Amino acid sequence: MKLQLKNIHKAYGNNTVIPEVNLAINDGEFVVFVGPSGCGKSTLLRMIAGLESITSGTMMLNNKVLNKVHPSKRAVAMVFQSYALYPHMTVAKNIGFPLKMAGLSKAAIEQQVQSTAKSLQLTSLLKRLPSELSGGQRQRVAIGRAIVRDPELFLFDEPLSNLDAKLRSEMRIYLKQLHQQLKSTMVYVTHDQVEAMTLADKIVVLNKGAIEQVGTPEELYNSPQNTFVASFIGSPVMNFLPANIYGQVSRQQALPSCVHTVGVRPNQVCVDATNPSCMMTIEVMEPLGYARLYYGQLQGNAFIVESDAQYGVGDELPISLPRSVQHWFDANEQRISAKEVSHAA
Amino acid sequence: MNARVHGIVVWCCTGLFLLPIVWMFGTAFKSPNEILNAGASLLPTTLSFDSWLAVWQGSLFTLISNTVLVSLSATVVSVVVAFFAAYGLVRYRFPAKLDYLFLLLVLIIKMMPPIVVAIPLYSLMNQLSLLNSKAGLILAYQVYTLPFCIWMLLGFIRDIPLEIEEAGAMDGAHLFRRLLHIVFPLCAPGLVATSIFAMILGWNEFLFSLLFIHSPDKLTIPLFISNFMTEDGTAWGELMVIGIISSIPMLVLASYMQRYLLRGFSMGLK
Amino acid sequence: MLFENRKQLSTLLLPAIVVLGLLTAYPIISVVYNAFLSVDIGSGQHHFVGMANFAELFDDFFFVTAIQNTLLFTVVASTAQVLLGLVLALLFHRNFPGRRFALPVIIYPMMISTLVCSSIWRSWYHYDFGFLNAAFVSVGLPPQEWLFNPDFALYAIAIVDTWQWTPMAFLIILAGLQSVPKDISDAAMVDGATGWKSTLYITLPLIQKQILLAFLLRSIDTFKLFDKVYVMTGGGPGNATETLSMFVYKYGFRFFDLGMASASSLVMLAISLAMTLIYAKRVMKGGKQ
Amino acid sequence: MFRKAIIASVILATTPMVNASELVIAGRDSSYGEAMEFIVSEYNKLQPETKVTLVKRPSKGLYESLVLSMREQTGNYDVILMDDTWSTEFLTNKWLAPLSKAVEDKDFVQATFDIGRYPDVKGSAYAMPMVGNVAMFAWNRAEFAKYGLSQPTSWTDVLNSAKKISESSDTNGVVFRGVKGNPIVTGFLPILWGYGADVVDQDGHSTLNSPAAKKALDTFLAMKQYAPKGVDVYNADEVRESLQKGTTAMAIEVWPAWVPNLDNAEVSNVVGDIELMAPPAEVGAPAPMLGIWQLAVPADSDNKQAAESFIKFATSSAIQKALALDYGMPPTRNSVYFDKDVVSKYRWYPQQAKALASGKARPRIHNWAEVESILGDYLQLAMMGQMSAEQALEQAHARIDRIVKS
Repeated sequence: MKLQLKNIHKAYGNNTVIPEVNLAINDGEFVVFVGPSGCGKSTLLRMIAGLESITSGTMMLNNKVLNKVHPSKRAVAMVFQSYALYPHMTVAKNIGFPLKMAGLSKAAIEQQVQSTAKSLQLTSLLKRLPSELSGGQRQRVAIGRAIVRDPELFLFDEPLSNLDAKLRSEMRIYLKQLHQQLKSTMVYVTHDQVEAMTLADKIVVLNKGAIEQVGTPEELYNSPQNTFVASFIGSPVMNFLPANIYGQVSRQQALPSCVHTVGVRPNQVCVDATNPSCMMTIEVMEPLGYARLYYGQLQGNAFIVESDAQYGVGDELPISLPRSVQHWFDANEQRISAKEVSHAA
Repeated sequence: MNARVHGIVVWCCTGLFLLPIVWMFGTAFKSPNEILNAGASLLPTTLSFDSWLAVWQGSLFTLISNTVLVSLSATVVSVVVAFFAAYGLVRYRFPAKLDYLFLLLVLIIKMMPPIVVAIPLYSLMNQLSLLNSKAGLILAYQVYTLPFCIWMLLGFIRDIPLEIEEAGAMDGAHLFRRLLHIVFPLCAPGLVATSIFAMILGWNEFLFSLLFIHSPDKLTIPLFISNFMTEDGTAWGELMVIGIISSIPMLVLASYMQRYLLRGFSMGLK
Repeated sequence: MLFENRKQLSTLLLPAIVVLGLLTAYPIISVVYNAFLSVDIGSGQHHFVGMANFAELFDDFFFVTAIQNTLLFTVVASTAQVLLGLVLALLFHRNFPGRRFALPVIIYPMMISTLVCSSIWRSWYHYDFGFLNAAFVSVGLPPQEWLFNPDFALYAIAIVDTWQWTPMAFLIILAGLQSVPKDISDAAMVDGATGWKSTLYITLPLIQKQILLAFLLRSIDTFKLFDKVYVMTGGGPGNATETLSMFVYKYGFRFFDLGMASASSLVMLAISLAMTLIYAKRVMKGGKQ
Repeated sequence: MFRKAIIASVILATTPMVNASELVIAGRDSSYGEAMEFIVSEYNKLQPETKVTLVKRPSKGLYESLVLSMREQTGNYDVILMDDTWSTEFLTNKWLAPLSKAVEDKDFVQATFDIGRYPDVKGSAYAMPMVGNVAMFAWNRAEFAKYGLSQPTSWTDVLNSAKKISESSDTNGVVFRGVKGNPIVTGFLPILWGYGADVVDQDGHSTLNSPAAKKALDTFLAMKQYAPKGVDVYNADEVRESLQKGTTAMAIEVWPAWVPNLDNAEVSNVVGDIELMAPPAEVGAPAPMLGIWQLAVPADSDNKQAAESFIKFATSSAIQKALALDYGMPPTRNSVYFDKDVVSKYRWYPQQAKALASGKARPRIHNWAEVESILGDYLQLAMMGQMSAEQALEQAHARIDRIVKS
């Protein structure tokens, strides 16, 4: 186990930010912390970095307690949202800075900076100042500065949020390649679930300072533990219907009584002109190219359908809701697994 | 506004600002008789070096080197001490708003009329055996320069994004290396401006120098300047010459330092 | 975590505390203490007189005038200096041919000894032989009474102070401008803000702290106005240019009346503190995690 | 110069050798500084073993430096140069060391020497007079002749002559120092005294509310209309300028040290025209104001003996003669005043000696500076017309009475 967080608690005075977090991260894993803003994901990351103190609990890296270790001694590298490049240093100096701090010789620094720059395609930019670089170039310099000294752990704090969409997806792939290449442990914070899904080996969904669920992207997508995770993961957002309304709009036998809410992902709703279970008036339509998104209401509940069927605004969309892809949640918004239901039945 | 028009506008403003200085230089090269009947003339009709010869004397070099030594040392001490203090005040959390209290106290020191400080300070200096010593004068100047420098530097340090320092910490730089490699260079424009002001304060300081120093070989320039304005009258030519001579070292310093001032880095986010 | 180490903090602050404490603790205490005493400088004898020193001060019509003069001067001179400094800084923020040479020139007045500077202007203001009146007459304007017109003398001195110290406001604001990220003003340009609009809405708020700092430092200094009055008018004509510092000087150094000098200093401190606290507070704020 | 060369040999015979020591002298800058420098160099010829350091303080800084240094007993200075108005304060604070009987010399103009005695004129000497300034009255004989006026003998005469000259020509009638503070007071004192009034009486009570003082001030204020424009900010510079340029016919208060160049055609348009005399009196005999610069030894000096020997040397007649001739320093010794080399250079010296002998010192009170400043403030207000003469005197009287320390 690479990094272990035991009973981590963080408070500023009387203001609790993170009530308690327990988490283990394995060697070589790409872990993504995801959650809405203010969920404590950045605070958690900064505690791992050592930029925030830990109010109580234990943090261990390679089985050594990290709590009181100064950030400069943690062998943890971090890429900041703003990149935090040193504006007065050239690219080469920026990348070489951690090595200089580690006390390497000039020749060694030069050599490592060169090889890092080469791998990041920065060689031609080495003499420039950060202000003379584009956003993507700055991003690569920031990454270069992080990888140059081969740290135990990489931390990324929303590193792609300042890039435009195209660059962002390029960088995403690049980061994934980097991880496969370096095989090092990375912790990545984002509020963007697409980034989380595409990058992570393991996603940690945080809400109000607590972990809602930990799992692989597929696990989270297929069996979200609660409505929060269900709504946060996957795009467009999962549809939720109260159990009684669900009964009316689907032609299904009665649901188990413990089911409170039923969730259906928009792409799993069938458009079925021949045998619809209900009709939805299309209020808004968004073409995606390969499919369309239809927005409407089912008995007063907002509902989204993704389908390649061709309908227009104002049309009645015939839909049927299959049983196999439903997610059931109880009154506490917790998942009810099919096993539990059948067991109860 | 295109660059050319812009340049012309600025140079015109500069010229207006410069008029009294032109007059100063003109008067320094006028003969005493021409000074008497100067009127609206700025420049001398014939160059006269009478005033320069009258000012030029052996002790001038000692005076200038004393002044350079004292004001430069006072500046270095102030800027370094203030840099640390301002950094601490900006970045660290204090209990019970002690930081504001400290800053306010510093401000009060800056507000004190030097004259009332001078009398008790004289006793203090006497007890510390620092009267009539350059070290004592350098120390005494801290009363003016240190509060000033602390307040000046606050803003410049605050402007450095925290993330850059955090990055420094992550890259392995402990406090003092961070200060040296990151905060210090990034504050350069502010430090330069602050040093220039502190230097000027020391350079033109009159009162403490008058009271605390009595050996002629330790005196500073401002006392020498006052020699040319006496009850017997003002020696205009000489006064202007010493005005020029005493301002040249500062001008050279400022011209040298201005590139740091105008450099400045984009510390923006994008 | 970076900024929670108390030991580090004390290391940072200790030098300043030691230097300032050593140099000013005794003077400050003695000023506060002496303000309520009658002190005989020769024998060192003193006795408590309560508020008598203050009563004496406020009973003095010259002192009250000095307060008014000083406040007026502070407001006029510091405002003029900051505004002018701001305009110059904005002009210098953009490059132009010869900027490297213009900058030292524009800050030159500040480098000139105050004694010399005041003398230059005293000569310029001379009614019969001064440069200004000669220039006025040569372009057909009537000569002005600059320094011996009691209604103008204070402004005449404010002009001199503005000439000498605008460079300070200018440098502070320029240094502030230099640290404004270029991309922000570029972004404003892209957003369609034209020159002065982008200045007004984008640039000025970003250098607000520096402007306030310039105001703060200049108003403290102008409030202490002394040398120029001393050289140029001696507080006259009448009491037109009498300032608080002249009072403190008179009591402190001409009469060596420490009680009265301390009392008038305290009044000065109280006023300047009240005056600057508003922007001092705003300069102090912000910057922590 | 030949004369300077022989001084040393003359004095060599008269001054006893003292042991090698170090003397620090607090003096003034400008002409006083040059004069002192000369004395020091002459002294060193005589006493090469003694290292003498001359500290030239600016004229507005000497007093402050002295007070602080003697108050803290730093022992910084062994010899100080001081204005006679400071001596009461220095003496009552016991900051000065008494001099030995050996310094007494009948050759000194009595009034100038007695000013340095404490506690009264019978006490021992604490200071020796180095420069014998006395405020003179200046009038332009040529200008007076033009209008058939004769030498003024009373302040009323002065006022009438001023009126006459002003009204009949571009020349201003009279000039004085009108700038706030010490100058306007010393400009006014000759008139005040001329009317038999004074600032404080023997017991140190203000007497400014006397009818005589009121008359004096009325006369003084009346003179403003015959004075140059802006006289309210005039100081020594301007007074001298108006006299030498010939733009003004009279000056109420002229210190001889200001005008060594009256007869120097390079800078003066009135060569031979200006007469200096003891100021006129309205009642009784004239009482010219003394402005003596004294040399004294601070009580905290460690070299009192050497210091006294230096003071004696500095006030010797040979030195005084050289100072008078080369530096325009008015002497304090009768022998120098009537020396024929000196008189041939300064034709008004016999007049000056007479004025000096009958001279009057400014009030011997502890805090003259403060009294002077208060009076100066109110005089200026009256001069500016912001207050009537009566009000100004009344208010000055009230405040001075309250603060005066005798």
